[in-house]
Amino acid sequence: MTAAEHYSPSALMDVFRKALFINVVDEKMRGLLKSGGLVAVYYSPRGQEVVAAGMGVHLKPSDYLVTTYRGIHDQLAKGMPLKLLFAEYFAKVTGACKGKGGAMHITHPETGVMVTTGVVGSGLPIANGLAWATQIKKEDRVTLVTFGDGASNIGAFHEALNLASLWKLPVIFMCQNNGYGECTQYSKATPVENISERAAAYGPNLAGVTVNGNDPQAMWEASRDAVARARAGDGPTLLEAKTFRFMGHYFGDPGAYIPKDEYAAAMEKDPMPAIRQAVIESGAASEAEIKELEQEYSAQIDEALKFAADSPAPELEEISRDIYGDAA
Amino acid sequence: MTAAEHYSPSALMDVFRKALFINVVDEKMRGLLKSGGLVAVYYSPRGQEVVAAGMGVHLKPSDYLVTTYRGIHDQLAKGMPLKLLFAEYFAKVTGACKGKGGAMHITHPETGVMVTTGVVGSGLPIANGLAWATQIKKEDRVTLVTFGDGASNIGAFHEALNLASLWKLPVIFMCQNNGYGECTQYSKATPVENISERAAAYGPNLAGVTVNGNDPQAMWEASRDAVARARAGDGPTLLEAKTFRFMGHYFGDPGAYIPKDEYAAAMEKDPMPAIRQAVIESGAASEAEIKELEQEYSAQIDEALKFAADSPAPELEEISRDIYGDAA
Amino acid sequence: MSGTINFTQAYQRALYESMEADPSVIMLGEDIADEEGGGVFKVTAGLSTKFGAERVRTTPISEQAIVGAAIGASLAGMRPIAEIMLMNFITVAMDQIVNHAAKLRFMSGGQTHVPITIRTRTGAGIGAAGQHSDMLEAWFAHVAGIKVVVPSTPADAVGLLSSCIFDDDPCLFIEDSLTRTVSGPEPDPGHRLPLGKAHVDREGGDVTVIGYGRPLLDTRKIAAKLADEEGISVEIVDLRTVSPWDKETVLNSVAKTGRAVVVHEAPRSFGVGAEVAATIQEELFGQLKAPVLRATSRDVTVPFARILEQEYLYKPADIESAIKSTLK
Amino acid sequence: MSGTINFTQAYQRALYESMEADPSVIMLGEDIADEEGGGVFKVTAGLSTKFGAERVRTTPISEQAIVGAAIGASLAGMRPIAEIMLMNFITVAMDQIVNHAAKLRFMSGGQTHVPITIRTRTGAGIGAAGQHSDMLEAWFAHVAGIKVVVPSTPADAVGLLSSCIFDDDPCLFIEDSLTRTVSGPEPDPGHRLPLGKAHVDREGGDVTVIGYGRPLLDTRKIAAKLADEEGISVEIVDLRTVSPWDKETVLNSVAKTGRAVVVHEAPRSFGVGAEVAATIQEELFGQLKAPVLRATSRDVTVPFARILEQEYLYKPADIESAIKSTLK
Ligand SMILES: Cc1ncc(C[n+]2csc(CCOP(=O)(O)OP(=O)(O)O)c2C)c(N)n1
Ligand SMILES: Cc1ncc(C[n+]2csc(CCOP(=O)(O)OP(=O)(O)O)c2C)c(N)n1
Ligand SMILES: [Mg+2]
Ligand SMILES: [Mg+2]
Repeated sequence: MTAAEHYSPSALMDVFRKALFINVVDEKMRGLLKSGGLVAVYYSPRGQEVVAAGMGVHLKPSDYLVTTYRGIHDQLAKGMPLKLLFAEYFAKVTGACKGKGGAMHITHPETGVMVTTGVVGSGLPIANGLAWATQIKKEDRVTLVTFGDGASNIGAFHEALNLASLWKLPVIFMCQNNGYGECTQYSKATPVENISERAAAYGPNLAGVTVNGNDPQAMWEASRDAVARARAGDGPTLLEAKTFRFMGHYFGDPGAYIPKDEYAAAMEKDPMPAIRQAVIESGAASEAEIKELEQEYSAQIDEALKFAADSPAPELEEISRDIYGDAA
Repeated sequence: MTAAEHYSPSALMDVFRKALFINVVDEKMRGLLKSGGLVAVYYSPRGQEVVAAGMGVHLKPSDYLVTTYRGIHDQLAKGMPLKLLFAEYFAKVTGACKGKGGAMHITHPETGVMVTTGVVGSGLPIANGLAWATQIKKEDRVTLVTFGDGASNIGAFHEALNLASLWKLPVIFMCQNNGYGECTQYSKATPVENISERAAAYGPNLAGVTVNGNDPQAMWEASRDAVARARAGDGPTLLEAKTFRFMGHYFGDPGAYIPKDEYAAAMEKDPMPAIRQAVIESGAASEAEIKELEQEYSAQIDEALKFAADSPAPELEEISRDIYGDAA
Repeated sequence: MSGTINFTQAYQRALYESMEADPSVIMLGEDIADEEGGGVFKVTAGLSTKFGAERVRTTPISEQAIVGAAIGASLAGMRPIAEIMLMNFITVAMDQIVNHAAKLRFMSGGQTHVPITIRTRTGAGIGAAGQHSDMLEAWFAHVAGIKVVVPSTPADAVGLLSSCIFDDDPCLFIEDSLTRTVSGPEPDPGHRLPLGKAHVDREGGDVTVIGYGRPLLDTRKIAAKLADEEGISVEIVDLRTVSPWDKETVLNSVAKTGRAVVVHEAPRSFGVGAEVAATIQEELFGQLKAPVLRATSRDVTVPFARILEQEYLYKPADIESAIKSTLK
Repeated sequence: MSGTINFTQAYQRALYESMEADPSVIMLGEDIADEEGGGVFKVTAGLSTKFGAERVRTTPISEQAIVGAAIGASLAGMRPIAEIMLMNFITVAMDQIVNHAAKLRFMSGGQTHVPITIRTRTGAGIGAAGQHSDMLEAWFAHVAGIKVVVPSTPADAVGLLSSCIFDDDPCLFIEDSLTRTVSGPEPDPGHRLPLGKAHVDREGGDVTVIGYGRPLLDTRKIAAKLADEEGISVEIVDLRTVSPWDKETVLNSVAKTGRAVVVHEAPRSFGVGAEVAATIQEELFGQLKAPVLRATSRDVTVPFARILEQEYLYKPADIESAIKSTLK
């Protein structure tokens, strides 16, 4: 192992930067939704910042990402340009998908954001295909696909893990286990304690790992290992990050189905204050430096949001384009 | 445990009778296909007799069975009347399904043969439903669903096992692992050594057991346990019976894809000569008595085959019936 | 009739009355029990509390398992109602619905049947984009053995959903996402409407508009306006059951008016309107004073941007101009 | 043109030529590699040996994983060909095909596209009954973004399949189970036919028959017979691409003849013929001398008994009598 493969204050700082960026974006988005500055269905990643950030720091722009409706943290961690992302949320022609796909279908191949799906579990089989192409072309690319705990109960999950193991594909299945699938508690849908245990059903090629998604070091290390494994051609990983979803399923979800004590216990483990504290304690940055960073991010984000808000809607003709390749 | 729950020469004899019956039926069917007396696609259960028989002896007529195109051994072990079964193979109006479903879709609710499906893996979710109804009605019924090793790689398998475990359904998932799915060897499709290991993905409610499907005692005992577990409301079982498919995927399959040594090794373990030998050694029946039994079965089967052959085809009007319940 | 109810209340009432009337009515679907908030659209709210967790079960995210369990339970004498949260997710359960639910009666020669109701919800106009808005009823209409039902008033929703539940065949009942709070007169208790029967919703002499579901809400207003302002007398035929559809009522109406427009929300090509138009021209050739026209949505993926989504959708103005075109 | 080839050879040739021409052409499906016998219908025989196991891969029985992997690989620049053994099994992969393959180009605003070909096979007449015979092309024709292609001669099979493989959109290519050994003239090397273009297969002045696939084999004979024996001049338009279909060629022909019959194997109601008939009457009202008629199979599950299966299927006599009806 080279030095860069060891966790350090600077590694922590890398994770923190991405997590903070996600956190500021998410706060801005919720602010906008509350004020009516944006009208959209929004699936907040609040609570899952460190999961995306801890993985994101190990990925190259050329690596592939497949994510879900609750994917804004993954997209940001992957390096998706803010303006293209926000303009898509705002349904503008300047959005990555010209406003045609929308928030649930963000795509940006330049940064490896290949598919964002709104159908639970459907990204996993597609991720295999991206990894298969990489394997055939002998490229140095890892494919990351993220999904929720609920998605681990759908057929596509099973078929995809089986094929990935069989073909030893360079793919990482990252399950962000936030304790709920919509309004259904984990244990009411999933009778196994850890989703990573499901890896055992697919033989030795598939590694199964559970990690505390609130712990930057654990997330960083587990992600490093999964990425290294895939890059080396040693096979896929089912990486389960235990996390929590603080804002309910969608923004505005009253979340009455979440027991109060469960919520309170999760709040105690909120990764954002914890990582901030850890950064300060590690000496990687001071509170003042972090504030500065926040302001810098805030400014960047505001600018991009303004760009999105000010951009024009698509023209009506846009509806006739991109149906088939050979049509106008 | 009561005495009847222990394996004994008479238990062996029970298994043998069913296995022999299946074996004689299968030989007759293959004879007919070879001679042209029957023109149909036929999925021979040759090699899997003891699997079906070892389970069948524990089931009551009121228990439910869901099976596949390769299900004739399961149907016979469940007690399906020969005439109705054969007449359906012969596409006659006297068949269980009036010749409309055919060999791949045998149904006979009176003996609990609820569904025979031609789509790989599709029976498992349906079996859950039968078991769910039983659970709600508090009936004393077990649902058995059988399928192949190949079927364990399809999404429906995963969804069904998960739900059954979660709801603790009185269902037995019996995987008849015959080493091949069509022309694809087990290890080329399934990267785990034993399919029963997949039970671990669904928590403690689901038992996972692998048994030698050629060994009547092992089959009898494992089936007894699975049935008892379901009847007691203790939860479902994924019971994998290791077996072999001597006649290829369908009758007439040249089977060139099967390595010769693998085939020869399987032949050495052919359950039919072995169980016959075991019966004789146990003193449960002599060779002469077995011959007599064979003749008795043979006569029964011939009579039913004659009935099937002599029966009329459905009338054309039959096509308009049974589309909807309220139509003519 | 005591007052008014909206569509959501109508579905609730049909479910409540049916569960109260018959203990064999059971329900399953994602998030449907009260512990999970009573369904994401609150249609099932209160039912698990009232009728027990045994009869109203929240499931994992496993649509194949959901529909399969409904089928199995129906074979064992229950009348299960399965909720598929949104229609696009039905794509993962097509095998269970089409190869099994729709066919088991026929393939079993009438020995079994599948009295299940699949409730689902869909429709564009709420900004849910490409994977959460599709009207796919034409697929199911093309399959014999399943009934497809779409209500256009809250009272009809009560009557039709109740009839689906107590029908002996599989029924697909489609709820509209956009109009769930639209109100109409409340029907009497126990209200039922026959399946397979269309309804002359408004009598008229000049032109017949045939449709189902949401576009009829528009058509009623247009017809009233045209009568008032231009003296055009529109007859509206509400199919109610899209398949099998009531040709007789439709043909009687068009035989009288000599002109027909078919309206639906689904894209135009290969949609339900094609069958209706093809049949009318076939049966009433020579009696038609104008071609049968269609007012439908466009042949394109449902776009995200509101302006494009509206451009995708059939427009009331399209219905009006189609009506007028037939009169030219 | 050097000789004759049959349909199976035609598919083989298109696959072989395409793989040879372009290393980005890769294949996956059940049993397709030579170790597994080169596919159950032998269409892919020899390809894995010639082009390597990397490019031609046998998969587990996992249709969602198969289609998903094809989609993913196509997003990464490959041209994957996925084999779905029989069309009824496509029901388990509808989400991948409809929600993803067909929509990603549009939803990504043209940033990505999905150049995959799904080869499948189906058709009644071989005694395969309810779950192995369905023609489901109308479903896919109703979905924007995917092309549906059905050849009616071996030469067309070569030209169309090759064009599907090199097309930049997802294509569903449907092979017929019954006519696989039917021969026709061999095309030149590198033969391609444009997608979306119909072909005037036979010129005539009295009536146009529009169709695709197997029924056209019958129609050609009928047309020849009617010309010889009754002096009826039939024009045959082979759609070749069922969706998006070539309205122009069809309308030009019917504008000339004034009469039209649409033929297909799929059941009549809500089938492809409905769209063709609806469009013709809409566009050519007043120019038609007779209603547009349809000769199709019946609205029922495909029955097992041969006599019923034949009763289910469209009959050549139906085509002939429909033609004559338009001339009355
Ligand atoms: C096949 C399918 N079924 C149902 C849904 C509706 N749905 C959207 S998100 C969701 C919950 C998913 O939970 P999980 O996988 O844990 O992801 P999370 O939202 O917690 O990130 C459901 C049921 C869907 N999108 N797709
Ligand atoms: C969903 C689906 N895919 C493919 C097929 C085609 N097929 C029929 S049987 C079979 C092999 C099944 O293997 P296995 O489950 O091991 O059962 P076995 O035939 O060995 O008893 C396949 C691939 C099918 N019937 N259904
Ligand atoms: Mg979750
Ligand atoms: Mg097998």
